Amino acid sequence: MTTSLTSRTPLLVLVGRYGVIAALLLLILFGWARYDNFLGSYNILSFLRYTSMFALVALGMAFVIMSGGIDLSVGAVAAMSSVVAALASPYGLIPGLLAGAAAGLVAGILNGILITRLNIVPFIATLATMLAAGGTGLLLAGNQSVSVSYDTAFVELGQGDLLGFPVPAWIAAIAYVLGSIILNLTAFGRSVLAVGGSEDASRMMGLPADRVKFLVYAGSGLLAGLAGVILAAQFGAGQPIEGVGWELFAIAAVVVGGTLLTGGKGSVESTLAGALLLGLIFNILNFENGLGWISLSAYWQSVIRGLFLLLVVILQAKLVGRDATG
Amino acid sequence: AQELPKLEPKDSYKVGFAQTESNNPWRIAQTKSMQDEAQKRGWQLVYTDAAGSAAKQVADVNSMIAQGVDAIFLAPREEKPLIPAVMAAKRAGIPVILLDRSVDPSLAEAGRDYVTFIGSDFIEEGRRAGEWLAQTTGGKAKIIELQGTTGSSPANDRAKGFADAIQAHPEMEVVASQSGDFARDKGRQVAETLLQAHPDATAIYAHNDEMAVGAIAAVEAAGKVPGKDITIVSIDGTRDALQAIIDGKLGATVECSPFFGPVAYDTLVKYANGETIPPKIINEDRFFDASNAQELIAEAY
Amino acid sequence: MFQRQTPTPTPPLLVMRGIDKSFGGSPALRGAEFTLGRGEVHALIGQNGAGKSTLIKVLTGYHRRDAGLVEFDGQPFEVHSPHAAQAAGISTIYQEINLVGLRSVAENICLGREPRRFGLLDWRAMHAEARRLLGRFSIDVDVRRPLGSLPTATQQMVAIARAIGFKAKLVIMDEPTSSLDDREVEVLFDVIRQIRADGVSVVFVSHKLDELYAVCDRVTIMRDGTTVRSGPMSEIGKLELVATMLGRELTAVARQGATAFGAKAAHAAGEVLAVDQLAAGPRVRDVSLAVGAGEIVGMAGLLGAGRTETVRVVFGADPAAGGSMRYGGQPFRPTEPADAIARGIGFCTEDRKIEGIVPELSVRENLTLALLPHLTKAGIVDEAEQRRIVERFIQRLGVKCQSPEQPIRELSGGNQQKVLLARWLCMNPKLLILDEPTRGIDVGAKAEIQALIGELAKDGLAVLMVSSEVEEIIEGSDRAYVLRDGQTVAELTGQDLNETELLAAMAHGAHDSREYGHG
Amino acid sequence: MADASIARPAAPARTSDGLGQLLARHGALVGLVLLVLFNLAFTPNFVSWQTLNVNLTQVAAIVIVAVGMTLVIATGGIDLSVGSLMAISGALAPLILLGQILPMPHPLLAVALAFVLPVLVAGAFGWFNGFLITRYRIQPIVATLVLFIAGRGIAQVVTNGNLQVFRNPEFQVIGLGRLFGIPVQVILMLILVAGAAWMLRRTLFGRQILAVGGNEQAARLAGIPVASVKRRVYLISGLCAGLAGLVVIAINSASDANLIGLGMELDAIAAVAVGGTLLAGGRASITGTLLGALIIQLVRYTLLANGVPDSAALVAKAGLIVLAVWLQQGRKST
Ligand SMILES: Nc1ncnc2c1ncn2[C@@H]1O[C@H](COP(=O)(O)OP(=O)(O)OP(=O)(O)O)[C@@H](O)[C@H]1O
Ligand SMILES: Nc1ncnc2c1ncn2[C@@H]1O[C@H](COP(=O)(O)OP(=O)(O)OP(=O)(O)O)[C@@H](O)[C@H]1O
Ligand SMILES: [Mg+2]
Ligand SMILES: [Mg+2]
Repeated sequence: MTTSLTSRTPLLVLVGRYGVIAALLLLILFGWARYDNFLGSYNILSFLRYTSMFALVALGMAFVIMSGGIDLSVGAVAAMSSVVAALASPYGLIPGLLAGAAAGLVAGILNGILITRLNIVPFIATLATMLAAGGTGLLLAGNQSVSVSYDTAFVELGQGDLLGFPVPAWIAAIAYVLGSIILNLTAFGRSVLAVGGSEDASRMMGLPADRVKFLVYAGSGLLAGLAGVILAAQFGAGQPIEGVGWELFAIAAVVVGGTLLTGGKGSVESTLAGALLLGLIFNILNFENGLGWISLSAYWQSVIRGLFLLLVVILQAKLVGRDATG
Repeated sequence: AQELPKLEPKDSYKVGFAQTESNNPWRIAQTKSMQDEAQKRGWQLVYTDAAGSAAKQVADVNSMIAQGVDAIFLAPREEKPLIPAVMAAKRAGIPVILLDRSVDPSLAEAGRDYVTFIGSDFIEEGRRAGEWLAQTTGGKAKIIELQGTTGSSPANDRAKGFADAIQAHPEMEVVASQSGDFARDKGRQVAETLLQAHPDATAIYAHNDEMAVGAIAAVEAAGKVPGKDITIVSIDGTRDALQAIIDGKLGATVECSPFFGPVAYDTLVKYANGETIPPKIINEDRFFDASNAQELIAEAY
Repeated sequence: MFQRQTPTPTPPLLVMRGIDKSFGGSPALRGAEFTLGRGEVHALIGQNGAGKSTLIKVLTGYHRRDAGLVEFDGQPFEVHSPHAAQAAGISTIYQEINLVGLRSVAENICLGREPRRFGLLDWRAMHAEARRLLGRFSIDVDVRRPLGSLPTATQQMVAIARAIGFKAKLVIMDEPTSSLDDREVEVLFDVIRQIRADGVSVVFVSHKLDELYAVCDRVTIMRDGTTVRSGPMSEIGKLELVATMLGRELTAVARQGATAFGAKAAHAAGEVLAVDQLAAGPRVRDVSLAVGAGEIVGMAGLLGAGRTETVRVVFGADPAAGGSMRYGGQPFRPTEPADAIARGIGFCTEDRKIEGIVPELSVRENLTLALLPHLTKAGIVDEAEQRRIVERFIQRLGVKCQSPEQPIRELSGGNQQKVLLARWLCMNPKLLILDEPTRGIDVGAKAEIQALIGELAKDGLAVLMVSSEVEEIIEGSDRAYVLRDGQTVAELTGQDLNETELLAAMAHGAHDSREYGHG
Repeated sequence: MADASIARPAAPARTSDGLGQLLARHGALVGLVLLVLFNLAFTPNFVSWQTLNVNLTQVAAIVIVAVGMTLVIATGGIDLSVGSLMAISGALAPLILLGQILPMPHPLLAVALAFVLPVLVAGAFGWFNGFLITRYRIQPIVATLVLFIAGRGIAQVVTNGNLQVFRNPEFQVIGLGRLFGIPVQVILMLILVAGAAWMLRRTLFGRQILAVGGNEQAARLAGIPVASVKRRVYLISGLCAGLAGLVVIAINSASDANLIGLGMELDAIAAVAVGGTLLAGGRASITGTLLGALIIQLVRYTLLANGVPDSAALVAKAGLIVLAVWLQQGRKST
């Protein structure tokens, strides 16, 4: 029940804690040295605008995983929410925003109920929600992208700027600040980690474990909903067939961020770093193509991403030693 | 609305090609054509692959803009979500040429927001397939339609064109229409099921050759003779399809050429030289049937 | 048999009456009673499985009681979660340390009542609070360290500090000292005395008797789920205490019929297992013992004495840190249970649920789990042979089940235990290790199993039997070792192997019994 | 630990109630029967050998994969990489057939290798999953996620993403051939199901799988080599996936690394879950998995044949999975 971390060597601990951020900086340095305009404001801003969607989803996933669970539904939920938001966009910015977020929240609540009330394992529960959300999105959209209204300010949520920074980046930034506060400065955040560390012990210590888990999945759904709103606003359409593989991107980002998949330990900041890192790999590959070397890079991208994940997971396993088993 | 970005004449350009995905033969042939032609002319090509995500394709275009390409060839994943990419390029003063699929005309206009659209007319393709079928079946057919990926513009247009064509023939009706995702395996499975549910079907219209080839397998599995019991028509003009025509299993296929390289780059040069570019450049696509399949199969991909 | 209550001075803080609780049909509590005064330290004792922990878990709402009433602080008390109990002023240290090893010491101490400023956590205050509480135990650790990185004893202290930290009216400690050394225990007692002075009541569960006399004002003794006696600590002598706990009259040490072991076996043929100065984990410090063919060697000690760990090491389930073992004359250092099994050792674990049965599998499959490789030709199980064996042992041990195909989880604890015993007997092993072979088993089954063990030894099997039941040791074993805090403190044979000696050794370590030294 | 189940408020002892029992045990069968009845009533020309034929040939691949998945889940694990492993073996076979890896002296040798090598490669990758899980104690979900991502990429890189068309009757027997009028892949599927069911019931390995999944600690203390059991199980899952990959490309006489086995992992897991195998491990039913797969296939067929769009199909599938898995809970809470 209790874990022995004594086997860790300080170096490994450092790598585990700051590895992502270090890797991120290295990658940025590499790009800056190798490509023109890589650190040009245009690339930075459009990169942030695009990656913020994934960052939001990864944040929700981070909390879910810290609580010892997993959420496969985020991608489909984001897609469905983008449709809902697009449908509501003619009524204005706020209605669109709320509608999209609400759609995500509902899906998250559904996950929470399946897991805490029906005791269905998170993997299956969120898998079902993933299918259901995907189908619902297509139904609502009539099988094709739904145009958002350009008459209202709704598109600003995705395409607008604020103080020179993309609005989506602002939304993600705020979410992460709140996320960090919730995790580090509220009792709830501590309970999430406690439940993830040992659900049974947490119950014994008088924590309402089920309520904690429920809220975590609801939150993940809400963030996926927000990502969906940005998706709709940024590309001017609700896209029922988007979001494929987002859940894996998010899981990978969380893992790369050094959060324990068995729950109980994790960091919001390095999850952000993880998301940026993975996003940056795509961006770099595009620039690399600019030098005209790699050909069908989409294929290599998956291989590279897979190997990268493998590396990180093994490193993590070594850090935690025997305790990596659930 | 401000004017189209200009492009000054050079003998070598750095151009971007934002591909939608690389998961079917047609796309791969298109990519190859763009790359080969660029090499031939000694141009530098920035190639990106959106892996089927409209969102990523927009990001790809943005990274091209960041890299300061002279012009962008964009094969839009979807009509609506790619509008921001077109507009961003325009703002950045980079001319855009759309390939094989267009963007929502109510939001972006050829000659104002992008230079032009080069490609086939999907509606026209559907119409030609429909007319051929009407002709060969004497205007009498119960048709199973294998649609492309739900939501994609070729799927919508090829369905529309075909519907227009058979409207004139009261005794031609589509008894079932389901998506086969432009894929051979899915097309086969859907065809098997639909043939089972509608044994009275006499014809199959597939939105692309891959699904048609799958459908042929399905027809044979159902113990019927493709080309005799069931007439099959489709679109694209792949080597497999032409072979099937030669074997008498596939009735006909409307060419939808993936070889965009030459025309695309020529158009860009013309534009740089200040010539006026029409808002639509439609490849004159051939029509493959028993009469010409044998001699043309060599050119197919 | 229920003793009169000596009236408590003030109206009691807690009254529990007629508490029933059963788990899947088998009763853990049968009309248990418990009364606790204010500002009193109350010892709750009883054998393993007597129902102490269950009584506590019922009180704190971890388990729902089947029947009975509870009054706390004058009000009827209905809580359905430890959360609610904590809010009501009852803070508990459960028997197994229940903390989150990955989280920091401070977090574990403050979890659920984190100090806040403007609604946000106040880490500085949290750390200060943690330091203050640990300070009372004169413990000085970096409260930001992950709890898991600390030694078990310190973790136990953290658990206690956590419980004290809540401004509770009642603090319950279930086996708080099982992993503490004497100095730490002393510190703990000081703290207990302090909070008693503040008018807080304490329920104190322990198997270490002398501790009870050191701090407790009153004692309640449980046996088989009922309360058999309750009164001032000072009125009950230690041996009397143990006697009541075990349900035996000390005056009549006549032992016929108390257990079902046959007459003692003839003397040991040849040495089978010899353990010398074994050390392993935190709990096994210096254990030496020897078992000969055809003899039953008992292993006595209080909970936490380190018996289970010792035998787990012998079986290769846990690694040894020091010392040496010989098996069948040769040096022996198993790294996996498979090694020990291959050498002809069987091990009936103490904890049926966690380490014994495979609940979903049938009796047949559970019974032959270890034997399977021998029942297999070319990877295929010879089911005819398997059935024959299963039938034979179900017969021989009188396992009560509808059919061999019945899932084992549907059997009663006693019958589960028999199946597990059969799992090893059918291997016909040279050495059989039994950890609490009759714990939590009804009287009938207990007798049958004890009788069986006796027969087996006669057939030349060497048996090493860990037991917390004094009769079992005395009447069952030819020789007995007594462990205390992970050390062999006494070896008792012949005349010395009697209740007084054994209890003395268990309680104080080697008493006037022959000092067991190595050298 | 033992208390975990008791601590859970929402774990009712539904074991006692009869109907729950029945559904928990035979839920899959009941569901299948209901589906068939529905089709008899509403689906045009449902009653025909061809219908059976179509559904069986289409379900074969799923079942073959799901058999391996069942064994994995029986040990308490999960394998997300099966779809990608199908792609790998499906991409390799044509390369061998067309002699693009090494020139083939004899066509039949090529066929033989095309059958054997890809399956072995897939198996090797499967073993690698097991290695990650046992050696580094990585959670199965994540360990197999690695190959889920990288595996298809490998297949695409090997083939440059090109569609590989081939005609080879000897090889395509596995997808197009018939024995006594029964499609070969269906026979293959039945053999695998029977074999796995028998293996689970009658062999040492089968018992060890269930013991490991049912109570890992107890299994170890009974001398069972837990790690090696797990590795073998993932190896088998890999082999099954490899075989399924061959079936798929044989039917289509073409191999498209981009699409082979896309989303198969979810279908397979769903089939296992619907079939009544505990996802926690310890209780597995191969025949249940077969039923589960048939249900999922029949649902797909029903919706297609009645002109229901994909979107609705997805929602239906979701509800089905939840219902089926929820029915198992009663038995799980012991
Ligand atoms: N969660 C449970 N499920 C089933 N039976 C249980 C459970 N908890 C306790 N029991 C049974 O209830 C009886 C009393 O157990 P309990 O833990 O209260 O004994 P105890 O007095 O605390 O013993 P110890 O001194 O070993 O702690 C035992 O027979 C035990 O097997
Ligand atoms: N390695 C282990 N795995 C699981 N449980 C263990 C382990 N070691 C000890 N325990 C449990 O912890 C408790 C204390 O065991 P320990 O060996 O320290 O004392 P003991 O002498 O065995 O006392 P008792 O046998 O009376 O419980 C026992 O209930 C035992 O079941
Ligand atoms: Mg207890
Ligand atoms: Mg013990």
